[in-house]
Amino acid sequence: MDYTILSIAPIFLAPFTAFVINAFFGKKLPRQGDWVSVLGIGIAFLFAFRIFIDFYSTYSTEYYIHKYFTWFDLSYGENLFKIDLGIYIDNMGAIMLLMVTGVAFFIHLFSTWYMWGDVRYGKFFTLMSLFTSGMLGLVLSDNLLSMFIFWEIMGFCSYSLIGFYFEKEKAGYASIKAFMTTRVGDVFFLLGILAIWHTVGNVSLPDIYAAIANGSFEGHTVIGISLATFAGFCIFCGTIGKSAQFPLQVWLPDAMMGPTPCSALIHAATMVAAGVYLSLRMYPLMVAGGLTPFIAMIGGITAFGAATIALIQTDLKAVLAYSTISQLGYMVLGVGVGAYNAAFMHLITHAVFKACLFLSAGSVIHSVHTQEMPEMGGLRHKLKFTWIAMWCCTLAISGVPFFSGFVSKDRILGDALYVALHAGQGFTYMIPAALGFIGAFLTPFYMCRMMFLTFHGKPRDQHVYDHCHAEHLKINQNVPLLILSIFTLGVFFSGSLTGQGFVKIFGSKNEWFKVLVASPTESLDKFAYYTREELGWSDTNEKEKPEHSEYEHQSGFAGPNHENHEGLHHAHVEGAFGSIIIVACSIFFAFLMYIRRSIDPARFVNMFSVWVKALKNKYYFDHLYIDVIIQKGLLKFNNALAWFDMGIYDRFAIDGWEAVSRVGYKSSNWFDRIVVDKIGVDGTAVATNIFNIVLRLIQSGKIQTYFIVLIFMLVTFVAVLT
Amino acid sequence: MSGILNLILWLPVVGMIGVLVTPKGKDQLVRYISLGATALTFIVTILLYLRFDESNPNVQQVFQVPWIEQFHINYALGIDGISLPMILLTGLLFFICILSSWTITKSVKAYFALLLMLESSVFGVFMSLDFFLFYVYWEVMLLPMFFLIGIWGGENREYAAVKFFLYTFFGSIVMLVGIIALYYATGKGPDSFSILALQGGHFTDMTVNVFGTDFSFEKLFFWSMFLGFAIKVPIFPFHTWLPHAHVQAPTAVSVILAGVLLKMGTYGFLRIAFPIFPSAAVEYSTAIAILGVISVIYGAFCAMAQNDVKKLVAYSSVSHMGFVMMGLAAMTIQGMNGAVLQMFNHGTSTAMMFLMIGVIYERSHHRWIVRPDGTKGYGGIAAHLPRYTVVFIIGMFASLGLPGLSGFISEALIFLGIYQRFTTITVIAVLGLLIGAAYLLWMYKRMFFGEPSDEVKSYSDMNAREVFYMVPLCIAVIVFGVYPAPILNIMKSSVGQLVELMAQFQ
Amino acid sequence: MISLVSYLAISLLLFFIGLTLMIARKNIVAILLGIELILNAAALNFVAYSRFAASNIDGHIFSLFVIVIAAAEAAVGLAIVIHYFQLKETIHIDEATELRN
Amino acid sequence: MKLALLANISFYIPELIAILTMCSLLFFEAAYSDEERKRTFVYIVGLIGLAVCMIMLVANLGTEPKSLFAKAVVIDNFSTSMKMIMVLGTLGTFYISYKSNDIYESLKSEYLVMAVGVLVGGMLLASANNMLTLYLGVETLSILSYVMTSMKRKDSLSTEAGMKYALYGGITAGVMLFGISHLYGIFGSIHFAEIAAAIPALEGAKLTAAIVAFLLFFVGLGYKVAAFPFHMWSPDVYQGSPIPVTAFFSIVPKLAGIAAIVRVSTTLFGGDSSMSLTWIAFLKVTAIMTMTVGNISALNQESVKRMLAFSSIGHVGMLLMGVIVMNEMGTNAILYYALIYMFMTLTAFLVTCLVSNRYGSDKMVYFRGLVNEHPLMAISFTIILFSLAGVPPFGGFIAKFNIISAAIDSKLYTISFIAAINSVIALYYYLRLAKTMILDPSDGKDQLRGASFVSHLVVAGLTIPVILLGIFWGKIYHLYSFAKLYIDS
Repeated sequence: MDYTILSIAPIFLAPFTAFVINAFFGKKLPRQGDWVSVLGIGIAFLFAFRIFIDFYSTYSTEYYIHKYFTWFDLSYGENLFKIDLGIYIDNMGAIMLLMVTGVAFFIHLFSTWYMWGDVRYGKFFTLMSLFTSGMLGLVLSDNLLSMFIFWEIMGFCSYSLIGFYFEKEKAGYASIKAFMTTRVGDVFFLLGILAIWHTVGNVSLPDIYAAIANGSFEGHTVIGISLATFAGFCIFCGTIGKSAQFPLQVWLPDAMMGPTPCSALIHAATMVAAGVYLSLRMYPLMVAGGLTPFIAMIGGITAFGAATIALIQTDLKAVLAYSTISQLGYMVLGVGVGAYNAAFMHLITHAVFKACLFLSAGSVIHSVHTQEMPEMGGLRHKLKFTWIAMWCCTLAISGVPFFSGFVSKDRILGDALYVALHAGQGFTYMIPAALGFIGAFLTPFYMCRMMFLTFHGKPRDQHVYDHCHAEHLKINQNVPLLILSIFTLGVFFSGSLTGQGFVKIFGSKNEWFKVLVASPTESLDKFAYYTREELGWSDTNEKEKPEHSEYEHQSGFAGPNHENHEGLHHAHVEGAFGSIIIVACSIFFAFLMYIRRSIDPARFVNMFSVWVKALKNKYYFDHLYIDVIIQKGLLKFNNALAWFDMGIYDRFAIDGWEAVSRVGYKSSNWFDRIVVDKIGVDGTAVATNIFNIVLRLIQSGKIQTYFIVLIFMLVTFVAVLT
Repeated sequence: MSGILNLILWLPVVGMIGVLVTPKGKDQLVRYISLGATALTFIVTILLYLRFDESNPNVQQVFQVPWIEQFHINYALGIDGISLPMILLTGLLFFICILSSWTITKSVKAYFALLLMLESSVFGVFMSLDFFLFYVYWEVMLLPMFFLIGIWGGENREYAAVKFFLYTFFGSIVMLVGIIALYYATGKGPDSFSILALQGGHFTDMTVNVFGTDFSFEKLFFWSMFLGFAIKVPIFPFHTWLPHAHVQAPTAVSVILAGVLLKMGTYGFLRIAFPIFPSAAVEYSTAIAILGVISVIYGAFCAMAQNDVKKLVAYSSVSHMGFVMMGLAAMTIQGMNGAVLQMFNHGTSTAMMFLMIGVIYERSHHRWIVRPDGTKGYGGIAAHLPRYTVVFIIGMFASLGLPGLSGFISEALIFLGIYQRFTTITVIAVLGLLIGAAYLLWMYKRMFFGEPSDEVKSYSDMNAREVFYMVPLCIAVIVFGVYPAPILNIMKSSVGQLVELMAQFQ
Repeated sequence: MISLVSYLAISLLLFFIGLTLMIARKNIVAILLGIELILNAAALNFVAYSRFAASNIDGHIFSLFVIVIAAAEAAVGLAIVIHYFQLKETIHIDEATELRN
Repeated sequence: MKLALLANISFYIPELIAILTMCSLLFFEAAYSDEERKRTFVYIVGLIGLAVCMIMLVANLGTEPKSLFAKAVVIDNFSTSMKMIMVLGTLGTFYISYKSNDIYESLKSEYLVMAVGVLVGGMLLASANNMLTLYLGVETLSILSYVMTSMKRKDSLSTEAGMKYALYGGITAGVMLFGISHLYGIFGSIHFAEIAAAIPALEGAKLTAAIVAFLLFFVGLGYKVAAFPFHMWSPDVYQGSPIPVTAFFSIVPKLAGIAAIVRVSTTLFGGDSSMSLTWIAFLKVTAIMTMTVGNISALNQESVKRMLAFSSIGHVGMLLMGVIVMNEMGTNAILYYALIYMFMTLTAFLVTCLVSNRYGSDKMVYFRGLVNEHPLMAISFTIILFSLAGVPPFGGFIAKFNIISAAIDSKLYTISFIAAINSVIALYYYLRLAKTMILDPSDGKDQLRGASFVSHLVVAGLTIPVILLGIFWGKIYHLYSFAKLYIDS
């Protein structure tokens, strides 16, 4: 298929144009311009779908689109420097585009119901459009710089949306927290970009892949660390910030201060997905830098830690927020253990079901006007469609067979199990894998807990229950939920009903996801002879594979070894069975606890009281960051510094010159009066007495002081000069 | 020979004379005359841009007549890619400042006359090709600033005005010694005051005797120039005049001070200190980079502690100009271009910030985020003043360096440039981005979030005039953030030439 | 035979006596006297040098001028002192300290 | 021979006219009885006399330099230019004295007589070519100055100042004379040219004696220009004197003294003998100390007059810097500096005089908010203050620029840096006054008495040359480049 700018750019430009139109004319348009935004994302979806179909039909891992243009060129003489921006779409990008546009479309559609009547209805859609276009721009980007640009634009949008209700002080704190926490990661990301740029001379993805393939990274160090490690670490820090990984996870739970659809967008399709997407894009670098154990560890800790916090949350959205962090942990764990494909699949599947979950939660919250689960209960009678959709998603996230979560998450866990036990990597991956499995037990539990508390049982707050209107099928309320919940079925991703290759449905393209999304490490050699072409829109879609590839996997390759396919498959089967058992136990446990009420949760609370207290305080991270580091450290330091600057430095060192001169003046006066008058004159008087007894003892006379000085100076000069 | 530079230079003076001869009591006429003069000047600067040959790295539109023949001092004007962006910025900002000063009622005639005089002298600095002329304009600029701060400023205006004047004068008089020394070092020839002819590192091997010790001529006078320009920029540790001057100055003067005057310092480095003393500049680039990074971090930390919003932005200027210094110290094509671009971008974004503070100050007559007694100053503005909020956000995020707005690309270029030479410094400097975001957002949070107090509810939103003068800046901030090529194209040849020169001495 | 050295010694003595008077005495008239002594020391030098060292009469002429000027200076000085005495009724030098910061 | 001496007199007409003016002033003073009309008339006579003197000086300007009266005086372009500046300065102080209450209340024409007398002494000093004329010049300047100082007869301060001046002047003149007498003994001559010829041959004890003698000799000159360490009289005297007198003292005796120092230095120490090096080193220290002490002392003065007095010490330091250079650039720079300095000082003292007339004091507080009542005057004064500090585009900057240029041309970097720093210190106290006038609110004061429209015009008119000479200084500098110092050998 022949691509021109017109066939790709609308994916980004349509929502962006919607943003521009709404920003300037939103208030004058009918319905404050919400339809512009929906239309924009709809158009983007159509274009993305077209591209996806093209890639799907081509069905080749070698296939990619790379087009770029010069943003600006600073070359002069022999100093060459230009920045190219461009589009790079490979299979992963195509799938990602489809997911983002699709999910975002439904979120937009849902928002027209959810946000209707809000004071700043139009502004909401304006920001949502920008947000989506930012994410789409990031996915389309062919280089790290423009990725960073869109990455930051998303940061801004999330900031604005989290602080959307700016009358609330809390929203202000939450928005700053989100922006600043992610900014910590962003700063490192930028540093990583700089490091790569300096070495490679460019930051476009093909160039970076080529540089890794050609070993250009070797031999360089940055402040004592090997370049690949440094750059990889910095870029992964970007992921940590954006994808709310340990230890920068604190912002995401607070992000629910924003309207619920925006949470859906942040948690599912955009913001947090961008972090994992970046790690996946830069996977070869992480591997080259030997960072995979570290990444796996971060992922494991996050997956486990967030899941434990989710256990005790009573706020509907908070449970979902922590589940997001936990699931992102799984994705990062997937990256760490080399489950590249599975991690990406989990990104996609998670986006779908998490979007659906949040929209459902939005539907519930909008109906009952509370977010507290203890006030809900029994809502399944009133919110039928929401209930169905939400259960689908819960099963998906729990990893129940036939649902998408099972396909993706269990492959991650399978890979983790494999690298931990079979791949001969020692104990490196043991802890992350173990944490992942514990998390896999906790996930169904807290999700089911949420479902049971919200929809099942008897209404706990009759007032709330009575106020809730029974729901009807509405095109912009529950239809998006239902459509999204269809895609929580695993079959779309695995091609087979169970996800392990049994009951194939898609025929020859059965394992399409697995086949198409190939790890760049495995296909790095296609970039080994990559060279940049002349400026302008490059027409090349498909790169010829070099005839004789001299590239081979470097020896001592630090990434998890997946060579043993037999063992891998074996581990997957083990993992799958293991996790099915775990999930079953977990759901049963939740059932006992919250439906049958045969186990009292309070018992566990008492048993682990210290831990529960830690959980309630979110493991004290907020305390550490805000109270200790910022309040006690940073602000105090700042105040001290500012005081030093104006109170000490400026006053004494700068204004001090004035004081010094004044002192100089005074002391010269003093010199006149004391030294010259008293010592000089009186001393001379004494001397005169000795030589001439006739003269009596005299006192100083002012004019005579001058004479003394005069003579004194003369004598001095004579003494010095002769 | 071209008269267009003369036109730009003297149009404000004509306006000033017009203002001065206006009969007493016709304040409105005074305002319109100044507006007309600055608008016309701005239009001519745009014409100048249209006439500019971007591919030519050398000085263009040269106008030269002898001034003092014995000393070979010329009235020589010319522009190149480094000065043109500054001239465009100056033209724009002064036009805006006249509009923003519409509400001034104290000695209107004198105010506008001084403002126009200031404009002319700023143009003079950016256009001079003769060192003597440059110095004269450099100093002349102090006079209107002194009075503008001292008469129309805040409570502590006199202290600030005197401090500003003395501090800058100190720097420039040391520079003067350097200027004269250069004149004699070149043998009093016909080109001895020509900035262009002095460039290229002719002074590497000379020595001078000061205080009984032999110094390298190049190094000594590099530092003497450095002092003059560094105070103007200002870099740590010469920055303390800035918060005083900014806080006390009236809005328009703050805008000019931050938007244009600080750039004169970095412009001095680009036009004078670096090309004339290249080997010293290269040798001391590490020191400059370190001072730059200290400014970045120090300014940002100090900004975070401020409760006076104008002081906060003033410290942010210290921080942002630190980036420019780092870009200069990089001496690479990215860093230098980034620095010049940052000069322009900081000019627009910080001008926006100061103008916005001025707008709110006109309504509230205070600038406290948190008052000294601990009570809340502003708060909840967002809920009450939507238009104001939007413009403020644009300005704030531009100065925060949000991609898509102008600040980002220049900072990124600076980082790219400096990373190649000083990796460790870069690693520290990126923290500045973090703190930079922190203090601005913290300020924004405290000013805009929450329920508006009764006091805030009494403010009116931006009126048509205020919106009108903010629009060009918003456009500049957004357009050059998305597509910086027009500005970069102006400067790249000239900057490239400078980088090549510096490279010869590395 | 009186040599040049003798004249110089005398004049030096006169000079220092004059200086001492100016420094040590607190009567303004005495200080004026000191000035006269210094001038006379110089005049003596001129004459002596003219006689012994130089081969011209410039020294003599100079000393004549010195005498005239010394007279003028003494006249003006005394006039001012008298006026001062009229105003302040003292010629004590230590009391002339109004001019101070 | 005798006729030839008489023929020389045609070149000495300016001085003669000045003396004639002095005499006619005395004559008209005695002839008229109507006090008010006499006053005006006397001023007109003085004005005409000095104007003619000025014209004669201008006529002399182009002529060949020559020495007159058996080489006792030299008429060259340098001395003529210096004299012109002194005459202009004297004229200016006439106007100040006309306006000043200090003079007006107690006196009639004495000021004019005395001022012209000092001017004659200054002119003599400026062209002195041997020790005798130099001494006569110094004494003529001094003795009349004592009288001028104590001119406020009812004021004990004025009298005290005069007395101190007389005593200090007496001792310094005596010391100087003592030095000269020894110089005469060492060199056997009082003529500069002959001394200069003998200097390189000095050695041993004679050299030491010569150095001591020259030092003693310098005391007289240093005291006249108020150079450190012989400056201590000047603040007291300036404070005690009536304002016109202070203004006059800041201009004429100083410039005459500088002219004499320039001539002595250039004529006697032009070579590079060890004597010359000692002399220059001594001057260097003196210059540095003079400007530093002057400027630092001026910092915290509350009395504007006293501040200006100290600042004039600072300016003398700058002028001495021009002397150290010992070449044509230096003399040109000094001439230029002197011209600008004359205008600046006149304006500053005129404004001070007008303010002090109204309030009976020249304390800085009385200048508060001057701009509100008298914008023209305040703005002019501010310009003058900036010019004094050396801020472009005013003449004072060019003056400093030229001096520092000359210094750097001779590789005197240290002193140049010190001069630069001194400018900053100076700016500080000038700014204080400018701030008081322009930035501070006024206290609802009345109109200044005597501050007529004409006074305003005069103030503004004196400011205009300061501005013009700051921008179009090429021509005047060109003119001064002909003002070479004539060394008669």
